[in-house]
Amino acid sequence: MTTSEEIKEKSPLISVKDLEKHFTDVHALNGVSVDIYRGDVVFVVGPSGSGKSTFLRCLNRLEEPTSGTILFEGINITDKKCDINKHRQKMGMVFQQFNLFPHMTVMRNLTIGPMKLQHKTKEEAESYAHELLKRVGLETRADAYPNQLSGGQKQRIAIVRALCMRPDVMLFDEPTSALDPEMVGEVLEVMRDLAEDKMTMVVVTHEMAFAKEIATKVLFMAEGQILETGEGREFFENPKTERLKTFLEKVL
Amino acid sequence: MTTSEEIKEKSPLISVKDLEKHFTDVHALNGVSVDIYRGDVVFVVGPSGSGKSTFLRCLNRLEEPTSGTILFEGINITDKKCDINKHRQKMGMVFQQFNLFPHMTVMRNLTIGPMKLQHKTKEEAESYAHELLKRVGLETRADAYPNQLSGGQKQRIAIVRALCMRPDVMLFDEPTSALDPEMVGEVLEVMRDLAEDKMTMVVVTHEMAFAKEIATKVLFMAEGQILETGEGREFFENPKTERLKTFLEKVL
Amino acid sequence: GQSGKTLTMATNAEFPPYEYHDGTEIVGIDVEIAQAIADKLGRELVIEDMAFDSVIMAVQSGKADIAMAGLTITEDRKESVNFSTPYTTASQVIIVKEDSDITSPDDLVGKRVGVQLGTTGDIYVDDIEDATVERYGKGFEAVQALLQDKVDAVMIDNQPAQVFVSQNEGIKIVDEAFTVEEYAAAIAKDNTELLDQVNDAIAELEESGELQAIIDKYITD
Amino acid sequence: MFSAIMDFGDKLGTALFKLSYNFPNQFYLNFIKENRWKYLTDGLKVTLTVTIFAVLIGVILGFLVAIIRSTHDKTGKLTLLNWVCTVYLTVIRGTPVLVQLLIIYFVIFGSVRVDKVFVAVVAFGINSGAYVAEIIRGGIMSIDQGQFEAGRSIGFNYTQTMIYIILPQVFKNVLPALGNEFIVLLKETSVSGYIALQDLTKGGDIIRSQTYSPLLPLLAVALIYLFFVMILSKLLKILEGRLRNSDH
Amino acid sequence: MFSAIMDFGDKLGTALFKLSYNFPNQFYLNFIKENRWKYLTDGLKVTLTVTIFAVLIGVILGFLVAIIRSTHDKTGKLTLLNWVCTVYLTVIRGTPVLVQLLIIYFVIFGSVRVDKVFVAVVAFGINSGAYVAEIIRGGIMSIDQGQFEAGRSIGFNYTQTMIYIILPQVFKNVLPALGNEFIVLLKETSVSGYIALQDLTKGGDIIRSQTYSPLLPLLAVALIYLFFVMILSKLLKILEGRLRNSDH
Ligand SMILES: Nc1ncnc2c1ncn2[C@@H]1O[C@H](COP(=O)(O)OP(=O)(O)OP(=O)(O)O)[C@@H](O)[C@H]1O
Ligand SMILES: Nc1ncnc2c1ncn2[C@@H]1O[C@H](COP(=O)(O)OP(=O)(O)OP(=O)(O)O)[C@@H](O)[C@H]1O
Ligand SMILES: [Mg+2]
Ligand SMILES: [Mg+2]
Repeated sequence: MTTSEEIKEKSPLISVKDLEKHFTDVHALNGVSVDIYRGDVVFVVGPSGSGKSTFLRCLNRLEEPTSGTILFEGINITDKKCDINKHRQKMGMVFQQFNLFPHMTVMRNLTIGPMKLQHKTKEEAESYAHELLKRVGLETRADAYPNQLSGGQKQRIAIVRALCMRPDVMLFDEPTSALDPEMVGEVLEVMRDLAEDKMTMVVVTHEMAFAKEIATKVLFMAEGQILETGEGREFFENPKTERLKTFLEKVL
Repeated sequence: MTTSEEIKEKSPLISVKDLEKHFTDVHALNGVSVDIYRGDVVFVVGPSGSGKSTFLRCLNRLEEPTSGTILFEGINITDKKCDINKHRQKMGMVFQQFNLFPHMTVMRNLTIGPMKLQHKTKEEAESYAHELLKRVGLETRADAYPNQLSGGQKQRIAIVRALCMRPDVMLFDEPTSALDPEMVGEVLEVMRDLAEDKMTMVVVTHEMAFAKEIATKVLFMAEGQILETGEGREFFENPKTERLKTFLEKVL
Repeated sequence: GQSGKTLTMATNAEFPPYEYHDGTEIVGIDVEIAQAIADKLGRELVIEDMAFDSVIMAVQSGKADIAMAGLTITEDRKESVNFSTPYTTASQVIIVKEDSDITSPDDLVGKRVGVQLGTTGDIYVDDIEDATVERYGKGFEAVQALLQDKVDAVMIDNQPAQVFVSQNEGIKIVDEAFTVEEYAAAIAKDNTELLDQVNDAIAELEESGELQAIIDKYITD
Repeated sequence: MFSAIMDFGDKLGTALFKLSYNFPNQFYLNFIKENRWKYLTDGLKVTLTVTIFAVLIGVILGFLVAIIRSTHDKTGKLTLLNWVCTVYLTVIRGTPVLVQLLIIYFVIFGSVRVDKVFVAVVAFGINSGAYVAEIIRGGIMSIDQGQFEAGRSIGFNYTQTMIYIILPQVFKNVLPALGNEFIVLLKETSVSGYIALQDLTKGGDIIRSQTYSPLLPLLAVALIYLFFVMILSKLLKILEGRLRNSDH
Repeated sequence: MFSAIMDFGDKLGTALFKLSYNFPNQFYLNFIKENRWKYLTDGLKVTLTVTIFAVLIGVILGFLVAIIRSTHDKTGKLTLLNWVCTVYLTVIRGTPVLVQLLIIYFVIFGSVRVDKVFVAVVAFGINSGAYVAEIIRGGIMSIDQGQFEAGRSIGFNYTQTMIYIILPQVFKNVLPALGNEFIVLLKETSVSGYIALQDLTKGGDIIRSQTYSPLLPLLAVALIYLFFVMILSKLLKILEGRLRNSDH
């Protein structure tokens, strides 16, 4: 017999079925199904325009799927009746362009969510934010405004902002592609840390070396479909489809 | 005795001496001296903000140097009295952001310079442009407008635009950093071709692998100065200064 | 509010000597007559200064109780408002430059004539063949245009014309008067009570000689 | 017409000569005598009062309309209100403010006896609201879509995202444009003489009607407007500089 | 003031009722009788004439000023001309167009008999030029600096770069704003009645002065403006769409 804990362990955290997304004249997602389990570090790779971002953004319904279902912690969040705002609190998101709130200090960026949405006191919210800031090495910048930070610092703050909501999964959309090469490392470092802490992560990226290093699962997307799935290192070393082979040759 | 041809071969094409550039509150170039010979493929590398672009842009006086001299083909082009427009025709420039003229077709982009400045007939200008377009594999796009091209295609056209003026040196400022990774290759290919044809080139880039492959000379800049100079492969494999070592570790 | 403590008079205070700005006050024949009427009615006079072409509408719409603005009785206007008994007569005259060849209304044919929009002058000139009418918002602007040779003549009521001519060199009134007409106060059609009161007051003022005294104070021939 | 132009330099010269020769007299006549300068100062007071209150109404109205319209654009809700706003914007931006002023005075407030300053404030306020609405809508649209997405991705709903994330940034961005709207209105109220409101321009008109000399009164009026517009522009530049340099 | 507002809905109701009841009579009186509609059509002709020519002058003047100013900004040359342009911009943008119109009519063309349409064209053209200049300058500044550098790097001098590279792009970018300037001017010319020019608004005024009924003449005038503004806006939208979709 399995305990309920075990069932929880074994049932996927996110279960995507037959996801379709049509834009006015583009069929961006063409039947995507995948299960993501707790602790998974899923990398999504593929050529430009293949639907990677669209897929990621459908997961928390920033993009409204045209059809298909997404179960998150067992609840169908594509159901119009569910309160998506509640679930989004559990799904941290990190954007290519950081999207920090420029009119707030770093600390305010980190605490406004917990305070307004989870009714934390200012003290609670700030002390947790401080803890996380320390982890990413930015404890001294709490009173800075986003414009006073470098790109790498901004992105680390953006990650902390998402973590402050104590999410169950973190979604990353090319978190390092807007960064100067010298700053990529510091952001990857933070993501590596998170992965070691068993945070569930879904990462869209072009950083193949990084994916190879920490991915537990890699999805190769092309033309709105998942063409190949593999386990980390294996995926890169033994591509099965011709398509993936050509792709890897180009980008590695 | 040396013939005048031999002197020409041996005297540098561009000779930079004690170049300084002050912006209002930044000392961007702090005494740069270097000689560039015909057929040289010079790569300029270094951390962000070290003055690489400023150096390159001073070479054709897009940026006005504060002091120092630049001899180009023996003529002091930092002299206010020289007609810089004449000399710029001999120095092709390729920008990170392509800077094609969006209101003209590709062909017009390529021919306006030769026709208006070198008084070529339309036929002459177009036939040479066609030849070069063929070399970069874009002979079918002559009637397209820049917006109809991909980034890689745009940059190849930008290179051709500069070549149409039959320059003696080509200046590149991070020609691939605005490109999607899949398109970098096609632009590097064209540059490799040019190098093989013995075109004199000065290239600012972050593409270290490429520099290693084709550079005849590499300049390492930091804080407005050239800290280290080396010959292609040697430069990367045996860095002499600590500074360069750290830099190479970060970016390779 | 017809029955209020105030009597609101609509006028266009750029029409001397009937109404014009003097310092920060509006004064003139109409103003003093209105004051006398208000005194008799036991109401406080309030003056609303507005464009001339608006004074009748102001009475019609209730914005003012009474309009006194050198207002000539015409058939058209009678369709919109009631008029009190006239309190003075006036005539439309022509002002020209001293060296002008215009000597009678007949000479206006084909000329450029300045008037004040909506005045009786405007109405008459409209009927002159080929004359170009320039309708200014204010009487003095028409005169200014004449001084600057922008128009050949100005048609306007007699008394203001006298004032304009006395204040400016180089212009004169053509001897022959164009028309003769009567000024009266305009009152809303449905306010016959006020009309009666005003008529009574004017009659009393006329009898006592007060009316003539006011006019004489401003017009000295 | 062309001989007129040829003539014109000549006459202008003469006029200027006369003026310089006559200046003390003219100055005395137009401004000092009978305290005529008071028409200008009183008129200025009216002009400033109307402008200030009209801008207030305009900003409030503009914010409301802009929020309704953006909400409709982004969520598809508020269809009826959005329709009302669209009609309002079309009509107000499609007709001259002078005509609006006349309609409000003679038709809307036709048979009500109401303070003319109030009428002008209402007319210019309603007019300004339409332009402010478009400024603010532009401000909302110019905020990077990423800001909106970042807000939503944390779990804020539409309204919370507007209040905490978008509007504070919009307000900062449009502040200079709102300052500019004040300048625009200051000049636009010059037509209120049409409803016989004694504003600054009308003050000059009254002096002209008494002295028959157009030059000095008109010049004085122009200079006063210019003075205020320049002061306001200066303040606006300082404000913009501050906003640009501030880190938030 | 506030009881006035309370009152107001009531009175407006009554007025509208009266109108609907009286409409045929009122319509006959204001438009048909004595061919009064002619005041509107004649006025419209004047309004359109003034607007069209003023825009033409404005665009030419604006281009000149903008080029002088940008050249000064980029090269430091043309100091004197730039100074003249700055004064022109400051004065024109610092004073109401109505005051400018009066000054041009009564002072500048003081003792010249000159066609009033011409005066209005000059006044509104000069006024418009100042605003157009800033539109075009904005257009020049909005062209990516890289375009300028690309032109210079090929070997074009300043003037050649302007003519071949920058201005063609500027013109395309500012075309919608110039169209909008036409709309702005169409509405602004409504004040030309002040110099006794019989434009559309004044046409309505004349009818009002004869019929003493404000509603219909004002409404008709407003509708005519609205009609033209809407048509022009529509055309402008189409133009903008075309420009956006074109590849060059
Ligand atoms: N909001 C949108 N409206 C219309 N089409 C869109 C929209 N967003 C994306 N698309 C289209 O959907 C397709 C998939 O886009 P998506 O951004 O998901 O690709 P991607 O794999 O993330 O590419 P990249 O690596 O360039 O970020 C593309 O053709 C894109 O043009
Ligand atoms: N137009 C300018 N005005 C003021 N400062 C400038 C200007 N251009 C460059 N700088 C400053 O000069 C220094 C050198 O800049 P430069 O662009 O040459 O660096 P770079 O080595 O090309 O850097 P990157 O790799 O980021 O392109 C920097 O500190 C930069 O901020
Ligand atoms: Mg993407
Ligand atoms: Mg650079």
